[in-house]
Amino acid sequence: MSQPFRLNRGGRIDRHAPLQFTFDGRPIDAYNGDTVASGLLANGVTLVGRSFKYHRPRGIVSAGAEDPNAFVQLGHGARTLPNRLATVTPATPGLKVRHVNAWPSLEYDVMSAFGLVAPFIPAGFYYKTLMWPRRFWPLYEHFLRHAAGLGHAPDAPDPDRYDHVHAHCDVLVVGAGPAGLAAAHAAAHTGARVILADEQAEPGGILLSTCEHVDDQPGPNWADATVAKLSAAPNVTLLPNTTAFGLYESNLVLLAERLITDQPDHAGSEHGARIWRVLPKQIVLATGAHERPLLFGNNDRPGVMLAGAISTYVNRYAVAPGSRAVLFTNNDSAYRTALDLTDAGIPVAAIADVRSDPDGDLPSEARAQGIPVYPGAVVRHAHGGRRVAAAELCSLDGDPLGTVECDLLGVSGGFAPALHLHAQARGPSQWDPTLAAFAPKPGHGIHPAGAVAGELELAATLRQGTQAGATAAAAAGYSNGNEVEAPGANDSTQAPIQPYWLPPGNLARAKPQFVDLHEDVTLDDLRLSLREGYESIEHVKRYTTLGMGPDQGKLANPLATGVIAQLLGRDPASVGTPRHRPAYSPVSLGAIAGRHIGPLADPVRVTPMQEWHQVAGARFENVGQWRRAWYYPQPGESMHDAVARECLAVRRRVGILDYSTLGKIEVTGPDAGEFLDRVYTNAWKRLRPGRCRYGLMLGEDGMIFDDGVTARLDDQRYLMFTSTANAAPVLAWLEQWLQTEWPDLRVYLTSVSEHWSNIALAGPRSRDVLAAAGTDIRLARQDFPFMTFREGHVAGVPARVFRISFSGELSYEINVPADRARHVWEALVDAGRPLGITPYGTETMHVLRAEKGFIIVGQETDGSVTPNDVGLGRLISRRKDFLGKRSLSRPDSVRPDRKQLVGLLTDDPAQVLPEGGHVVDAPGPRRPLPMRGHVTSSYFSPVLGRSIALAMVAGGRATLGERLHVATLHDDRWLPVRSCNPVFYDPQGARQHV
Amino acid sequence: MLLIPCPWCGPREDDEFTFGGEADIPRPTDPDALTDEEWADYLFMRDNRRGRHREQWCHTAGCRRWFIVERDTATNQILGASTYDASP
Amino acid sequence: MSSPIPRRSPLGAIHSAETSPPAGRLIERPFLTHLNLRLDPHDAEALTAVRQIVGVQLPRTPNTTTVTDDLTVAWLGPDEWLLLDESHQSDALLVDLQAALTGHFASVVDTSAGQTVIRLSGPSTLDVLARGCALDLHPSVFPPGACAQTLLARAQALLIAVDDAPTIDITVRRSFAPYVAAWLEDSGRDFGFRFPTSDTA
Amino acid sequence: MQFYSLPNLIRRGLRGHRDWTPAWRKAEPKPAYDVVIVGAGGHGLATAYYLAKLHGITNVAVLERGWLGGGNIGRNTAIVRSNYLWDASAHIYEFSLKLWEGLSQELNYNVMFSQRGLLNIAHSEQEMRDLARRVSANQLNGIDAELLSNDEMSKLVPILNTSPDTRYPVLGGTLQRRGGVARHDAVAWGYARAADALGVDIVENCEVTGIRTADGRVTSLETTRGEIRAGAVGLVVAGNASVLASMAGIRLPIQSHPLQALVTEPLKPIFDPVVMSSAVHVYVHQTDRGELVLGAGIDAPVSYDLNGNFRIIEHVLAAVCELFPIFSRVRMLRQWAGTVDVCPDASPIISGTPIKGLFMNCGWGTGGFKATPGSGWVFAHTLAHQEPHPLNEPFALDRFTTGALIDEHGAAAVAH
Ligand SMILES: Cc1cc2nc3c(=O)[nH]c(=O)nc-3n(C[C@H](O)[C@H](O)[C@H](O)COP(=O)(O)OP(=O)(O)OC[C@H]3O[C@@H](n4cnc5c(N)ncnc54)[C@H](O)[C@@H]3O)c2cc1C
Ligand SMILES: NC(=O)c1ccc[n+]([C@@H]2O[C@H](COP(=O)([O-])OP(=O)(O)OC[C@H]3O[C@@H](n4cnc5c(N)ncnc54)[C@H](O)[C@@H]3O)[C@@H](O)[C@H]2O)c1
Ligand SMILES: Cc1cc2nc3c(=O)[nH]c(=O)nc-3n(C[C@H](O)[C@H](O)[C@H](O)COP(=O)(O)O)c2cc1C
Ligand SMILES: [Zn+2]
Repeated sequence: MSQPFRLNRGGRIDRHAPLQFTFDGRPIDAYNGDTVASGLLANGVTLVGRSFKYHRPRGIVSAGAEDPNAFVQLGHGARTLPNRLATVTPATPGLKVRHVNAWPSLEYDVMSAFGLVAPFIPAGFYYKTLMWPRRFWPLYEHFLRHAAGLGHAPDAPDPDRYDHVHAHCDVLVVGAGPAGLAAAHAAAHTGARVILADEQAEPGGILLSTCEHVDDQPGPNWADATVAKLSAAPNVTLLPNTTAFGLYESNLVLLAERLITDQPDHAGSEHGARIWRVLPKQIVLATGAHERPLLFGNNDRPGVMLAGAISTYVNRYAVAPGSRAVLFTNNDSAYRTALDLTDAGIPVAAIADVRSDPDGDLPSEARAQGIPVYPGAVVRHAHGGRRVAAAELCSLDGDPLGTVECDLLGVSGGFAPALHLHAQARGPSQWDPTLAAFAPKPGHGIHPAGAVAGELELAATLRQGTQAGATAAAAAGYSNGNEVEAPGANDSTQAPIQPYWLPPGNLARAKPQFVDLHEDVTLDDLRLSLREGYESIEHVKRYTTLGMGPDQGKLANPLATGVIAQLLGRDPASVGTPRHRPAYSPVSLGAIAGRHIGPLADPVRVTPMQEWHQVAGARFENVGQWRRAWYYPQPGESMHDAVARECLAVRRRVGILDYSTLGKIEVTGPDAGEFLDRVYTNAWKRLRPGRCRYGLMLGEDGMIFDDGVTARLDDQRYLMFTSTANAAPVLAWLEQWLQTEWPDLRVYLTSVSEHWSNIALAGPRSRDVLAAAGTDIRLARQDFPFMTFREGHVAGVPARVFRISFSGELSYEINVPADRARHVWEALVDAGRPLGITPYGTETMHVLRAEKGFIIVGQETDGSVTPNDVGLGRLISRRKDFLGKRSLSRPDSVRPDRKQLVGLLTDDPAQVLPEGGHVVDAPGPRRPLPMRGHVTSSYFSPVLGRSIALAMVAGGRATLGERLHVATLHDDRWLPVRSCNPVFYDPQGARQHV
Repeated sequence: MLLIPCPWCGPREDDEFTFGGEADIPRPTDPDALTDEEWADYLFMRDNRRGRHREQWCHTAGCRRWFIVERDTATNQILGASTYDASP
Repeated sequence: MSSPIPRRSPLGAIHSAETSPPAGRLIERPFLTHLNLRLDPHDAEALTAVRQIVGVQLPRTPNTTTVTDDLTVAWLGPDEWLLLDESHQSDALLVDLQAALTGHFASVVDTSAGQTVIRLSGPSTLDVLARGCALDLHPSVFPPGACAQTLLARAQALLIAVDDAPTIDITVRRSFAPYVAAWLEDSGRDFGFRFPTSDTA
Repeated sequence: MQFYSLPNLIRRGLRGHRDWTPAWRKAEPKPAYDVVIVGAGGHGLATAYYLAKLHGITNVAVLERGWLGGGNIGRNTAIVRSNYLWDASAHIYEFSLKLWEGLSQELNYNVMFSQRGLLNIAHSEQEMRDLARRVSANQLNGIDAELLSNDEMSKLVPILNTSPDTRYPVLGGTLQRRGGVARHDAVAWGYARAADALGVDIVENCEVTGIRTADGRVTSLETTRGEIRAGAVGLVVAGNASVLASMAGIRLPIQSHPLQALVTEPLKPIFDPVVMSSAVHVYVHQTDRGELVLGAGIDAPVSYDLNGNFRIIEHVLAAVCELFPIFSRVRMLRQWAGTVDVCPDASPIISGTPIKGLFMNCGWGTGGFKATPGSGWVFAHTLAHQEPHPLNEPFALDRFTTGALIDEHGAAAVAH
């Protein structure tokens, strides 16, 4: 038989749907409905991994998301999924499962040698050694790095896509066990919008694992029926396979839905996962509880399992996790497991119960079945290597009670509510002595129900769930929930647990006893940590790495709290647990990124002329979100050639530039002029309609924030241009002042950046081009002088034309509605063709403006530059206040040795200075070497036939003509330069006035 | 994620908003009359309170209005919101 | 007085194509007249003047619209509205409003070429939008006639609930339109939404 | 102090590690100290250590409201570098980096300082210029810095998406080979242990609730464990700087913001250097345990709340997946936040105050971990001499009055 440990009846698996997956290449037969873990167990595979530090053999411990051991690698190549839990991964046909963290094989792992030196590498050993010789650290580290880590990252980009959904509801129920199902049912009944999420493929929670009845039917049947009702209700969204991994402030809950395609080998490009971002009005938390492991020697051997998990494998998956069992418990629930095992024909050789007198219904029944029960007994030690072989029992006083052979050792140390989500949002919890665990305090926006609230009886759980659902719906405004009757179940009573943390007396010496199986944190490690003063639970965590693994200590932390409390002789409530944080279960980065990758990573903004630029062969540059034409190389041209050609075309004939990305703000109202006076350094009220002016805007710290031209459209309307990058920030800044500080000013601001496209014609022939394209605007110099604007038509399209210039040439900036801009652009290009019109990009624009010494905010300036520093002191009005003015008279703002804008000319005219290169008085080997400033812009100027550069140099303006040196970046050379006036071309500004 | 109560649009997620820092820092009417210290106090010094904090927000992706929110900076609990002219 | 020059919408030819029902329709509504109106809501005279021209009251309740046959007025802020006019009389409306508001503290600005409207309609509309919009668009919260400025994925957008098909009109800035369209296409793919062509030539 | 070494580890290991003693005593507060440091973060503990070690001032207490090292030192992404733009910053961070290079030996505590190299990516022409400017300044300041092309970046981190048609194309970048990371908690513990051994009292669970002054001079501190008199007080409380300063009636140019970080599950080694991109607010490295540690930019609003902010994480991870496509299937294990004290110029304040005997060391914002040794060193000097060391003179509080800011936002941009 291919599945020797498959029980021949029962279970929720589909025996008609067999399938095969592989584990380390070995074929594993299983059924639809199996997890990888149940499939492995059915085939007798119990060794599934090696531990993180000591590489000890490890097996399956649980049947859920809390497993500390069962990490495997799924698939390979681009679709591989590292560190997945076998216990929650559905078995699918052809799935390739591999172990992690062992080499060359799981059976024979060379690193298990660490086990031999374990006594010398306790928690934090690396803090005490590996320090000498100092230069060996990289070597030690190399070794540590390769020993650590678990699975392997994929080796190629992710072929999957990930979906994101925003959802709103009245009641979100997390967990679809009996409590959650009852809650969802009650809440849905009121008409409230309900979302019910459960991380498992099948709703039902613990009902799927036990043989209990609800409303007189087997638990699973009741769950199925309830699910059917819920799925039929239009106001309910049922989300199986969906983990709530984070609860944030404002009650934002994050769910990760595992789609069927979240398998390494699926084909196609469907979604790998879906993130739900839920903003519920109310939350019902029905996440159940995690069973607590117990301490004894070798408690990590494969075959040592949580008792509840054994029941799950037997009842839900029809798998016998072993052939002869011993159980070790401090509460009644393990007896249920004993009965389940017996029912399935698996002998239970012994139950060691910490309690001296276990006499509830369940223990009595177990005794009646003839199972040997050892009261007041514990497991001292587990024998066996790659699998548990026997359990050594003894009394609490340490008296041996015999060694019982077994290959399965079920443990149950009680139950700790899965309050992770509640705690993530700093919801308050309290120590519940009857549970010996923390339980959430209700209120704080959540309604806990069932095991998470500390309720371990089924009938009470169902009542509590129903109540929580109704209460939550009522709190969300739906008040008829009390009509729903709670489903019924047998009221059973369980005897209280007897907390068992630290094995008493000599028992504690058995070695090793693992508190955190994933991180290989032992009882001795906790002792060492406390001994060395790392006493706070957060110190213990960080020093020993307790709970820091991929399982986040779901099993370990509740145990550690009790153990530490006992070691310190303190109340567990005062010890606490390490802070809970998202994610409850890990979530892939791609799923969190969602659609915002690849083409949808971030909006790419383009102008109406984009396709024209593409056809014309433009290369593009990212400027913020904008994609702008950078230069237009012709076949065979380098960037340098293309830019030189474009520059000369503008200087000699005419060029055309798409400058649509500039910000444009209409400033309207009777106080518009006053407003501009306050936000710009210069004066605006007296600007005549039809005229333009260049303005500088400062932060209140006096530093240049933005610059641009503003035109007065008419008496009460101005049009402000901002730099591309600052379009949004400037508008926000202006609105803030207007609304919060000067609400008395009657001014309205409206962004028209996108309505108007801006086409710049520049060069001596630009007037001719504009005329040829057809315009009703009179273009003669006296009719339309420099720094004015006219309204009219260009190429048949309504236009605002500005005679302003960023190149120093005769120039028109033609604003036309964006929906007809392409037409106008083409008309201008056509009209200009006989005149040699040349499209130019941002690079040429930069060269041209640098030849004129015009600054670019963000290139010449860096947030520490005043108007005076860049030689624009004349724009500072003395007669009025404006934003930032006061800062200009602070002591540091008036230092004579501030960095100032100068030009730099290299001795070698062919030498283009490196941008960013630093300027010094005299080169030398001394470090640090005093620096005078740095090169902000540097180009080869085709019209001048030589290189030019702009630089910010300390006290620069006072020392024009001085000999300075610029450092190269790569080859340790010094380039001799002379400082000069930063206007290299047409210093009188004659050309723009023609 | 904060839900910011826009006095006009109601609670919206915080990425629709721009945070504008502490409220109630009026711009001096005559900056030139201030000492450097007084100007620095206006410009840079902040209460940065842990606890009740009055602050400015703008519903940037919504109605573009600036308004004042009171929030406990220790817990991020929102305590209230008001408009500049107090009459939405 | 429409211009003889052909206009281009940011989504080009896409607007003319439709997907067959029942999945839904995803179309561009290009070349509507978009006017941004600012005025002091306490200026009763100005409000009346506007109503006489547009035929409806300016909505004063935040996040609502008022509608006539070919005109929708959306609340954008306490003193700001968007007029969306389908009658292609853009210049006339602009000129009339400007004339009527002379002497008032008010502003009327044409933003028609700077934005466009994408219409999404059909039973899956809200599912598609939920992929990138954080607002609760459930009809009980966002019924026809409601509007909201918000974020759609990483773009600002004005959503208007048109009818209970449901139909939602999404007004976006011109340079963001290709991104929003691509985003809607991607999100709508699972629901059968598709722009059949994307030859924006 | 018990000496940490391999032989000692083995010797004690043979006896079951039973005779290790506490790394630091659980000191009870005395009524008075020569110097009281408030805040047992990295900077506070380092200050105490250097006061005792270099200045012979051992009657010192470090008061900590919670458990030591639980502030930002315990929650930062542990990046260490010195490639700052402005001279004043470059000098203090480089001084600090030199201390890092011998710190494990100095403290006899392995802080696992790992100089795995640190890359900054440029995604635009302007960023490229800014990085070139910084490299040039670094080189002349004697700090190792290299400007790299796209190709060179790709060679150092082959998994980085350097293809030209990504949303955030990698145009080039910089490399500081001496940059890297350290084991953050160990730094706090190492300084605590070394300071304790020199006689410093480290008092945990002792929150300072008030500052008393007389005649313009600090006299004592009110704490949850009683009043403690002090000759001099150093406030080193990072995100809580304004709260403490307000107890003395001082306003600071500081705003406290949450800063987010996260780790993934552990993986076998994928890449070595630290990679940072300021344009998309991403920094990432792989720790010795194998997790990827990722950091983000600050949350915009002022807040002292330590809960994580998922939106920031969404943004960061989108950028990360765009830059490192193979990380898409790796999973986030845990995310958290710290409260960072941000100055308008992104530079710290290490300074006296208008109150005699009261000194501040704060404003390190998103980037003070790397400065821990240097900051402690200069602050100890400042407290011992009651005047600043030349290295921290530019970082005085009065720069906000004169306007002599040290604006590390601009060209340096990257904050960590
Ligand atoms: C997510 C994140 C990532 C970061 N990444 C980096 C990085 O990669 N590189 C880098 O260089 N820097 C980084 N930083 C910044 C760095 O962590 C800090 O600048 C630095 O740690 C601050 O100094 P500190 O260690 O002394 O502060 P903290 O560790 O915060 O110490 C301050 C201490 O003061 C205590 N305290 C506060 N109030 C009181 C009171 N009233 N009484 C007593 N005690 C009090 C606090 O409890 C705390 O322990 C990061 C920060 C964060 C949050
Ligand atoms: N001592 C005992 O015998 C004992 C112990 C535990 C439970 N029980 C029984 O089981 C009942 C528990 O019922 P219940 O409904 O409270 O718990 P449950 O365990 O039946 O259901 C919890 C459900 O929540 C899901 N879940 C947990 N965390 C989740 C997350 N973050 N996201 C999504 N889903 C998540 C789980 O998959 C599970 O289906 C008890 O009342 C009792 O009857 C008994
Ligand atoms: C560099 C670094 C690496 C970390 N690695 C892990 C890790 O591997 N596993 C883990 O659970 N947490 C890890 N953490 C996070 C801590 O567990 C913790 O969340 C963080 O220090 C903040 O503390 P808090 O969550 O208690 O508030 C790491 C933190 C840092 C700063
Ligand atoms: Zn609003």
